[in-house]
Amino acid sequence: MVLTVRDLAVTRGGLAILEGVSFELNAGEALVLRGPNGVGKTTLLRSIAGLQPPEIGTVTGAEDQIAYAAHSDGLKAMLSVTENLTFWASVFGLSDIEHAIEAFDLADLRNRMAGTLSAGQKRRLGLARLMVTGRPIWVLDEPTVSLDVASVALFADAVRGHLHNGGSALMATHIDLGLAEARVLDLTPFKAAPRTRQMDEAFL
Amino acid sequence: MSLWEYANPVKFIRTTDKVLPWVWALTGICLVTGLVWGFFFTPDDFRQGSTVKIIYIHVPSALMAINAWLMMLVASLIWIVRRHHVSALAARAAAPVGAVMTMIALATGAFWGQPMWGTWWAWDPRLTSFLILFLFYLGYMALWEAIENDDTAADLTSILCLVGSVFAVLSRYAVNFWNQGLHQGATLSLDKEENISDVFWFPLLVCIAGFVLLFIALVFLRTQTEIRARRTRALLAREGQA
Amino acid sequence: MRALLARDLMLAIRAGGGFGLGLAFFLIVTVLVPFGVGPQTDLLSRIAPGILWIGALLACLLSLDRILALDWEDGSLDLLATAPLPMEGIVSVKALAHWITTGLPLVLAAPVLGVLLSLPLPAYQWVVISLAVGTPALSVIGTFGAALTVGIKRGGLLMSLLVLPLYVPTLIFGAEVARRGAEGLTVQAPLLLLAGISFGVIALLPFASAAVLRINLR
Amino acid sequence: MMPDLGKYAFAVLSSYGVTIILLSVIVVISFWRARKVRAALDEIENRRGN
Repeated sequence: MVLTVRDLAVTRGGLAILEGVSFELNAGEALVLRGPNGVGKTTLLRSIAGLQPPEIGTVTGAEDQIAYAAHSDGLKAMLSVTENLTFWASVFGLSDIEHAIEAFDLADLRNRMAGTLSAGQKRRLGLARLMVTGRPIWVLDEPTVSLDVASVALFADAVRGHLHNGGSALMATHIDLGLAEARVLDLTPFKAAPRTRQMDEAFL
Repeated sequence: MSLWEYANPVKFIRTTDKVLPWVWALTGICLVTGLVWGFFFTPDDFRQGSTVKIIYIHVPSALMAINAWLMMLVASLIWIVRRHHVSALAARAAAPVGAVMTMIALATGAFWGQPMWGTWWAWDPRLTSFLILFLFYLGYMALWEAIENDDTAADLTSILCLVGSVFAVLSRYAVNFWNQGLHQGATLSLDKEENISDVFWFPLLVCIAGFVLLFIALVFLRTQTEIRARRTRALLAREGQA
Repeated sequence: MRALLARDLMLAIRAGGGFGLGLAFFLIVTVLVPFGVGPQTDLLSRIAPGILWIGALLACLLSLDRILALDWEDGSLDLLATAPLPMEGIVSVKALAHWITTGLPLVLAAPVLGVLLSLPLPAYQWVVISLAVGTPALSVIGTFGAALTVGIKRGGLLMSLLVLPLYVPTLIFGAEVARRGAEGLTVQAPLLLLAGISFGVIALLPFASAAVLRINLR
Repeated sequence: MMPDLGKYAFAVLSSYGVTIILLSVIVVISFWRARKVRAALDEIENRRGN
C-alpha cells in the first residue's frame, strides 16, 4: 500500500501555508512530520485524510485506507471503554477489539465510562481506536499529547507492530518516539511564499 | 468574448462603474415619473377610491420581492456550478434589497387591506407567502453574516437558497390549500390586459420599470462593495502573513 | 450504520435529555396554553389539534442542535467522515435517531396531552397519525438546519431562524389533517400531501445535508 | 396641487411614505457602506503602493 503525495499545497483561513509537499509512504514505513507551530502539520494531515480538499496537488492511495486521529479522540463520555471501541470497530465493519485493549493496556479500564478516564487514559483509548479500524495507513496528529513515558513506549510498540504487519504511519509530532526506523520530514522548507489562496487570487 | 468574462471581479467593477450612472439616472427618471404620474394624475377607481394609487408601489415591490429571490437562486446555481465569485457576492448583495422589497409589499398591502377588507393583516395565502419569503430572506442574510470563511459562507448560503426555493414553492402551495383568501387575482396577466384599464396600466408599467432599474442599480453597487470588501480582506490577510 | 444508530440511541438513554427533554417541553407547552387562553373547554378543544402540533414542532426544534453539535465538538464527526460510511447515510441515521428519541415519544404522548386540552374524540387517531407521518419530516429538515449551523458557535438561534420557514408546509398539512379529523371532515388530501412531503424530504434532503456537512468539515 | 384622496388619504399617504422611507434607507445604507469599504481598500492599496 503506497501513499503518494504530489506537489501538495494547503491553505488555512484563506492563506497558503504549505506548498510543493511531495513524499511517498510505503507499506511498513513510518514518516514523522516536523516543524514549528503553525507551519501547517494539522492542515496537511487533514488534506491527506480527505477532510479538506487540497489547494493544488494530489494525494493517491489514501481512499478508504486511512485511519485518522486528531487532537480530539471522538470518545463518548457516557460509553464505556469497550463500548467506544466496539462502536468504532463496527463502523469499520470489524468486531475484534481485544488486541487493541491489550496493546494499550486498557484491560483494567474496560468497563469504566470514558468520561471518567484521565486525559492520558483517554488518549490511549483514542489511539487504541486506530487498531480496531483495520486500516493500513495511520495518520496521526500529535498522538503523544498527555501520554506519560510508559504510554509513549506502548504507543511506539503499537506503531512498530503495525508497521511490521505491513501497515504504515504518518505522524506529526515533536517528541522522540524511539522509532529508529522512522523517516523524518521537516516541513519548514515547504512554507508557502506569501500569497493568498487561489480562490482569492481573483480579487488581487 | 463570452458573458462569463464579466464574472471577473475587476472586469465587473470596471464595467458596472461605466454603466451605473446611467442606470441610476434611468432609475430616477422612471421612479419619479411613474410615482408622480400615479399619485397625482390618475383617476380614482370607482370601487376602491383613491387606494388604487397604492398599486403603483405595491405591485412593483411585490414583483421585485419574488424576482430578487429568483435572481439569488440563479446566482447561487452559477456559483455552485461555475464557482464565479461575483455570482455568490451578487446573491449576497441582492438579499437585503429583496428583503426591503418584501417589507414594502407587506406594509403597503396592510395599508391597502385596512380600508378595503377592514383588517391590517389577514392570513391570506398571498400575504402569508410573503411573510414566509421575508423569513427566508432573514435566514439567508443571517447565515451569510454568521460564517467567517467567505467561500464556506457562499457554499452554504447557495445550498440554503436552493433548498429554500423548493420549500418556498411548497409553502405557497400549502397556504393556498390552507386558506382560500381575500386577495384579488393577479392584476397583471398577458392574456387579459383588459382587467386593468390603460389609465392605470401605463403609469404602473413605468413604476415597474423604475423598481427593476432600482434593483439592478442597488445590486451592482452592493456587489461592487462586496467585491471591494473581499479584496480588502484578502490584502489584509496577505499583509498579516508577510 | 446500525452501529451508529445503536450508539446514538444508547447515548440518548444514558445521557438523559434525549427522550426526556423534548417530552418535557411538549408537556410544558400544552400545560401553559390553557393558562394563556383561558379554561373554556369548547375553545380549547377547537384549538387542541393545532396546539399539539405546535408543541411537537417546538419540542423538535429545541433538540435539533444535539443532533450534530455534540459529535462535532468531540471530533467524532471528523472521524466518521473518514470512516467507510457515506455522509448521506450518516445524516440519515442521525435524523432517524433524532426521530426515535424525540419524534416517536411525542407521537405517543400526544393522545395523553390531548386529554388536557379536551381534544374531541374523533381527533385522537388523526392527531396521532398526522404526527406519526409528519414528525420524520421535521427530524430530516432539522438535520439539514443542524448541518448548516454546526460550525457556528451559539448557532442555536440562527438554526431556529433557518429551520422555521422550512417547517411551514409540514406544519400546515399536519395541523390540517388533525383539524379536519377533529371536525369529522375528510382528511385524505392533506394527509397525502403530508406524506408526500415526508417521503420527499427523506429521499432528497439528506443529499443537501451531506453536502453542507462536508463543506463545514473542511 | 395635492389630489383629493378622500377618506383613504391615510392609507395612500402612509403607503407612499413607508415606501419612500424604506427605499431611501436601503439606498443610503448601500452608498454609505460602498464609500466606507472603498476608503478602506484605497488606504490599503496606497500603503502597498508606497
